[in-house]
Amino acid sequence: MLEQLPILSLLIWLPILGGFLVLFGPGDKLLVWSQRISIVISVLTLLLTGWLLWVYQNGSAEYQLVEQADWIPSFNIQYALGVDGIAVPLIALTGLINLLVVVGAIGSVKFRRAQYFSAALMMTGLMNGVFAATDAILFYVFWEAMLIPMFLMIGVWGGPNRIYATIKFFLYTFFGSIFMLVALIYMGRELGSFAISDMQQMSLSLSEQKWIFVAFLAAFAVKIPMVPVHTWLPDAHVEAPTGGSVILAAIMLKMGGYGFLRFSLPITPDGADAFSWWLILFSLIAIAYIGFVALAQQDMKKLIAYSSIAHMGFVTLGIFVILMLAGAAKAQSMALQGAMVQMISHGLISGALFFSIGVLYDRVHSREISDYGGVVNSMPVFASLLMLFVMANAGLPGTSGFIGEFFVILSSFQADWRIALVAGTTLVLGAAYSLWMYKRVIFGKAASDKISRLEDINGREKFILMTLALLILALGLYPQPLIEMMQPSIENIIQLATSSKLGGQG
Amino acid sequence: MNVEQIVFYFFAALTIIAAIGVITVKNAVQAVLCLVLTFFSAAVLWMLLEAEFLAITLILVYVGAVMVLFLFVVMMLDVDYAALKQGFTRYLPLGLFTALALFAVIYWVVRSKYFGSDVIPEPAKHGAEYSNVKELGRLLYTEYFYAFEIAGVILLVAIVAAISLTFRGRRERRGQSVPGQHKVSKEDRLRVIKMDAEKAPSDELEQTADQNDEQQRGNS
Amino acid sequence: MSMQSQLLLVVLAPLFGALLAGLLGKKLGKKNTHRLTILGVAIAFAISLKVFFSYLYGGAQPLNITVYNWASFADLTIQVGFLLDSLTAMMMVVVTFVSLMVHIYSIGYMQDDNGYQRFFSYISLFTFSMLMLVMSNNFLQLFFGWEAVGVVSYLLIGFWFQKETAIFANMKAFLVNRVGDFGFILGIGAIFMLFGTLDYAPVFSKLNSAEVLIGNINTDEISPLAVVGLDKTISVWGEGSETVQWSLISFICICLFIGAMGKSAQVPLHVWLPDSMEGPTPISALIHAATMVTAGVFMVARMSPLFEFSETALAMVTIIGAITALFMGLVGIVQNDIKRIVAYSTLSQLGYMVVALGVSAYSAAVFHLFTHAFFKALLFLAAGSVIVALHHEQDIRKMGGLYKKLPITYWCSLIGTLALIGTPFFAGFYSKDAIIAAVGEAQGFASGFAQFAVLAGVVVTALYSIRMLLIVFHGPSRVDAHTAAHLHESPKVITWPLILLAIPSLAIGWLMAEPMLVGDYFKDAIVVHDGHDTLQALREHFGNAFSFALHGFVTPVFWLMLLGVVAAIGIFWWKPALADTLSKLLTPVRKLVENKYYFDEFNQKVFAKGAVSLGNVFWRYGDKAVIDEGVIDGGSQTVVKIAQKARKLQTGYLYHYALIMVLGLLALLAWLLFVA
Amino acid sequence: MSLSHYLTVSAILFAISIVGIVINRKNVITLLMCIELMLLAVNTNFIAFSRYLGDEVGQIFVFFILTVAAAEAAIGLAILVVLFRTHRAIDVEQLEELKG
Repeated sequence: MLEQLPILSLLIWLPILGGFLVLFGPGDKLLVWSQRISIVISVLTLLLTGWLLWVYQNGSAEYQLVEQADWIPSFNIQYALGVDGIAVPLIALTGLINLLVVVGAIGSVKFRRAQYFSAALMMTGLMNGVFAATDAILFYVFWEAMLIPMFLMIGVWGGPNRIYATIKFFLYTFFGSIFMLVALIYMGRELGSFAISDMQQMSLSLSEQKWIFVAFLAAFAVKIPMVPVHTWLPDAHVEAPTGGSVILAAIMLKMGGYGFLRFSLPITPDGADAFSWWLILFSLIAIAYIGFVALAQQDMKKLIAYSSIAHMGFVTLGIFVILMLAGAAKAQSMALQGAMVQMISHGLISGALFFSIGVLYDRVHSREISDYGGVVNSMPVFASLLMLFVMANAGLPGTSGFIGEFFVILSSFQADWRIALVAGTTLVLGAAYSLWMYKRVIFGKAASDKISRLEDINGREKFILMTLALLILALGLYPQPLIEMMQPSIENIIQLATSSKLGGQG
Repeated sequence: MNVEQIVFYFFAALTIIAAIGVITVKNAVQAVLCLVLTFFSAAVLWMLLEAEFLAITLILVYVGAVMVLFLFVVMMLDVDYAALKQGFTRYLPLGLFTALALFAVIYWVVRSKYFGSDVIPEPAKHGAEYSNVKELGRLLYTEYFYAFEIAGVILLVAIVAAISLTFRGRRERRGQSVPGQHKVSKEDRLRVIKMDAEKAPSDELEQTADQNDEQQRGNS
Repeated sequence: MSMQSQLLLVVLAPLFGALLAGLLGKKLGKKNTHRLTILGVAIAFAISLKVFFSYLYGGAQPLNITVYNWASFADLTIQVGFLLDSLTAMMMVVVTFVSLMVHIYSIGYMQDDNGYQRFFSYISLFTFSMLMLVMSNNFLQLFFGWEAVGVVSYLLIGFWFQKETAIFANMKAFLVNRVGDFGFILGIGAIFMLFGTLDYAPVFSKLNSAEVLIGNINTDEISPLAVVGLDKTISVWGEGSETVQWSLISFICICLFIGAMGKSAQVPLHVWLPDSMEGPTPISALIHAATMVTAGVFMVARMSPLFEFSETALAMVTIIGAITALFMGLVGIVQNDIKRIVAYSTLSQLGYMVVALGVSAYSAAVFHLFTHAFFKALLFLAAGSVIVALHHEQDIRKMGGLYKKLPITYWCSLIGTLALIGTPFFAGFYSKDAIIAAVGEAQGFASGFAQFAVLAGVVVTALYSIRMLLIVFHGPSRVDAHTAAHLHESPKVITWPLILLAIPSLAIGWLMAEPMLVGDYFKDAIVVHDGHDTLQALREHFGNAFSFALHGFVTPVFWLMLLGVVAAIGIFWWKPALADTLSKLLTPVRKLVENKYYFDEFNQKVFAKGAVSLGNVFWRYGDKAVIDEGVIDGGSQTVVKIAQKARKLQTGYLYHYALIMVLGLLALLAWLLFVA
Repeated sequence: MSLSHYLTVSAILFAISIVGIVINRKNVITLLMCIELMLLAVNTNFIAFSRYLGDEVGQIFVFFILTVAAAEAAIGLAILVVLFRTHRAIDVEQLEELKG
């Protein structure tokens, strides 16, 4: 009976329906009940992800837990779900972050809290949908639908400049995904099927591949985000409420990387190859240039947002550097493993950092670094946890933040040592902006009476931050289970990405 | 030059001159009269083309009805036509250019090279037994019956539309509405406004306004 | 207990101590905290000692132990494990012994501090990290330890986080170290490229197979590296035929050494070490004198099979070491902060070790590391004792005549100083003399300069050491009256570690010189190619430890040292006026040295300010002006502008529409007629 | 009399009406009259073709055009009257509600 459970569908629809239930059920009037229902649904979702991790069989690149039903038969569009080694960890991350966001909102969201819960829950379901969909149109629907709760979250609970930020966020991402839709429809028309796996096997000429690749790039590069289409992220982060920032940084950015792995590389290997130098160049710019930009920030959230861009630069670098590593199987695996681990790890670390900033913001109502100083005097427990997160952000070995950077630098060295040279600057820059912020916020004498009277984190906040801290350490000290889970799928992607579709001409 | 040609050239010239008159004369009544003249001479040209029914219709319907309507409107409306003629020459070059260019292009098509008598010879004249009215009637009431009906409907609609546009309703009577007077209650006539006691400095008022704003923001 | 579990215990005992002290410190109370952490380190020390003796006397074989699979994919396995050999065993003893002393010492030094538990947690954590570093059997774990000690050092320098200078210094230390790590990680990348693995064992065995070829093939025709396929090059610059190619081995060595430069504070990455004195004194002894800063030296010695294949890298190592040894010593002469003098002395001594590495005298370098750990920790702790006695006064100009009041501290300092300047029979003598002898034998690039630097360094070392000793302990007392009244010797928890460290400072050279320096203790860990063996001569006329020390009295080195001592006594004690005259005479030099060659100013202005302003420029002009305002907002504004222009087309005048229609018709007709 | 003659006459009429529209841009009545002129030109064309091609359908067409034109004139004038009532003028330049 349990084996027959449609886990993936449940993972998608349970939170979405839960969101509706909270929205139209108790609502704000019976806030306690909204809270209870939201937490129960989040915990159930997390348990389901746990169940997913349990039943998922390592060692194969095949889709597992497949579900399929006709959706729009006239266009052969299917409601098709399935997960492989790169989707499962991302779904697990989503489930975890969702619970933390819901728990975190209890204290920090002051108005329309039930609606906030419902937005978070629906977003979780939709994001699970993105990762679980194996039909391109279904993927696209989830991909776009996800924008709506996020749009509302920033627009309703955001900061003073939220309207500008939401519009920018929406237009930026929407602009990108439209091109993806065009590419998907083109391929679907040619192929008569929208199954992603069919698209991966589809034969395409070089110019077709280039066009499709560019269309995908528009969608995924904005999402991840790559330089120079990254400027929506700092604005969105700064204006978003804590939970919004966390979801944005922890999961939404990962969809860009997921898209590259699921669509760009396997469907258009030759197209990607044609642009690989440019992509690597922009990844490196993201790492070095954004590192400097982050150094100049005065706003904590903006700083973390920029650091996210730099870290995502490692993801794109790891993904595209495999195209320059023909024949070096170890290095290719290492690069993609690095990119994937970096995604998961960044989900945990940036989530933790945004939660931490939320903790400070809830108390002081400022994100300006200059308003802080000497927080350690009144909040020692928080300060030590933040130290861990900041160090993880700077890529300290032993934390999860290290693995991705280490793997990507090591493998890109084999492609060209100059790539590794530029990528390696993150060691200095990442440490510089992270620690400088930490120094100005945490160390020193208490900057004001307000700071010296701050209360240390309460149980709820401790729960959130401790959970993330433990996971960051666990992943840093023993990444093998994650790596083992992803390896077959990664090898499959490498296989698809490095075999030309041009039949010997390319 | 035979009679037919003389008639043609004379009335063609008259048509054109009258048409020029339509657009140039200052007085609107004169312009309408010029238009009448144009229709008349055009009707003659139609006669030459053996379209007797239409020629007569043109005069009866157009000159008799439509043009009178025009005259009626022009005379009824108190419009300073002289003022409307201002700026007359400003657009003349543009208008002339456009018209000449258009004419040149059309003439390029219709010149005798394509439509001359050696290309399309003039058909033989119909005999006395031919009735233009009969022919038209046959076509109208057989093949084009639906179109004919629709044309009738259009005319009907035009009548309705014209009337409904210009109809201003019945004149208001200044009578007494007894039921209305009965229904009136105190609330309809009297409104009690609550006001703060008068305070002299204006900045305090602004403060309360600010507080109100804040309250509203807090509520939202 | 199996070897693996013993080694695990070595590592984990301090870690558990650290965790307990850190997480439950407040509940445990001060006493239980230090008891627990000291117990942890003591266990580690006991096992380390046992292991050390098994190598020293038992001739134990190297041991490679895997603890767990950190990550494995695509037939690449990255493990966490231990490589146990003579070098590791020695380092374990140094680390755990000094750490144990420092733990005990801290009971006294830190007793009134609010962060007592935190402090013990940190130093135990440091011990764990350092042990992970030295015991590693692969590059990943090495890097882990490398960074972990950096972080703990960061935490400890900034231990007093309310002090603005401390939190500046700790960030500086971390960032400068990160610059080194940047090189280090590139080096690891290159190793992965060349060897396809991150474990030591395959790397060394491959290099070993190249090494055995050296005598057997004609090395002029084909290099031994080429035979085993390690002669890869990378193009540094240019395309096509004009590329500049570098040997990958040299690249690896240089990159790794850049890492070592950061950690072992070699010029120009030395700037963090003097500032790190902002931390509590015990950690200056533990981290910034005895253990962490020597990690670079340890690493190069560990990588000796690699470095032996790269003359280029060795030359670079020599030059950097020589510069550091001489010029940092000079700065020590003009410092007035007691801890900073010792810090510059440390820099200079690290320079000695690095020079020794550069001339392939790895065992001399490691031996100096070994002896230096004891006497420099001793000096630091003695300085700390003075500081405690004077209620946290660090300026030597406010000391003087302390030898009567602080007898134990004085005698321990004296022993440490004598060891430092290289007095025969003391620990420092053996190691330093060996280094100088090895440099004298060296033939490589810049060996002349290195020779000069190490010899001049002897004078300089004597100068600053004796100066400090004289000004602090002798001469008139300049201590303020209030402090002087309460002046007394430090408590036993402080003096006992001093005594325990003084013993090895006195005797360890004498005891260990024979096996470590000229014997074959390091034979399984350190590789020296035949042509490079600069210690060969020393080995031949060493005799035994006693005769070598006796011989030490007649070498020029001894006379140079004596010159330094006499000069110091003359300038700083006998005729202080001479010091003023000299400093006036040498004003430009003094200025330069006092300002530490302007490294700090340069870094602060160029790198720190430069990076932030570059960031600002990128942000304001790149992100905000060009992308946001230019493309994004600009794009949307352009759309609005175009729309505003376009709506003007809709004039609302019928005759305009009509005219346009006619013109369009005209154009269409014309097109139909004349074109189509 | 060739077909060309008639067509030329109607072309001239057509051109004159266009000049009229352009130069009398203020006066709605004249505009309406110009439109009548234009229709007259078109009708003349139809009739000429009908005669020269021997097909009476052309005249049927003229018949309908006349019908529609009459309706148009009636409604146009009605609008004009309403316009005058509201604006007290029939100046086209005051009628700019369509302006973007």
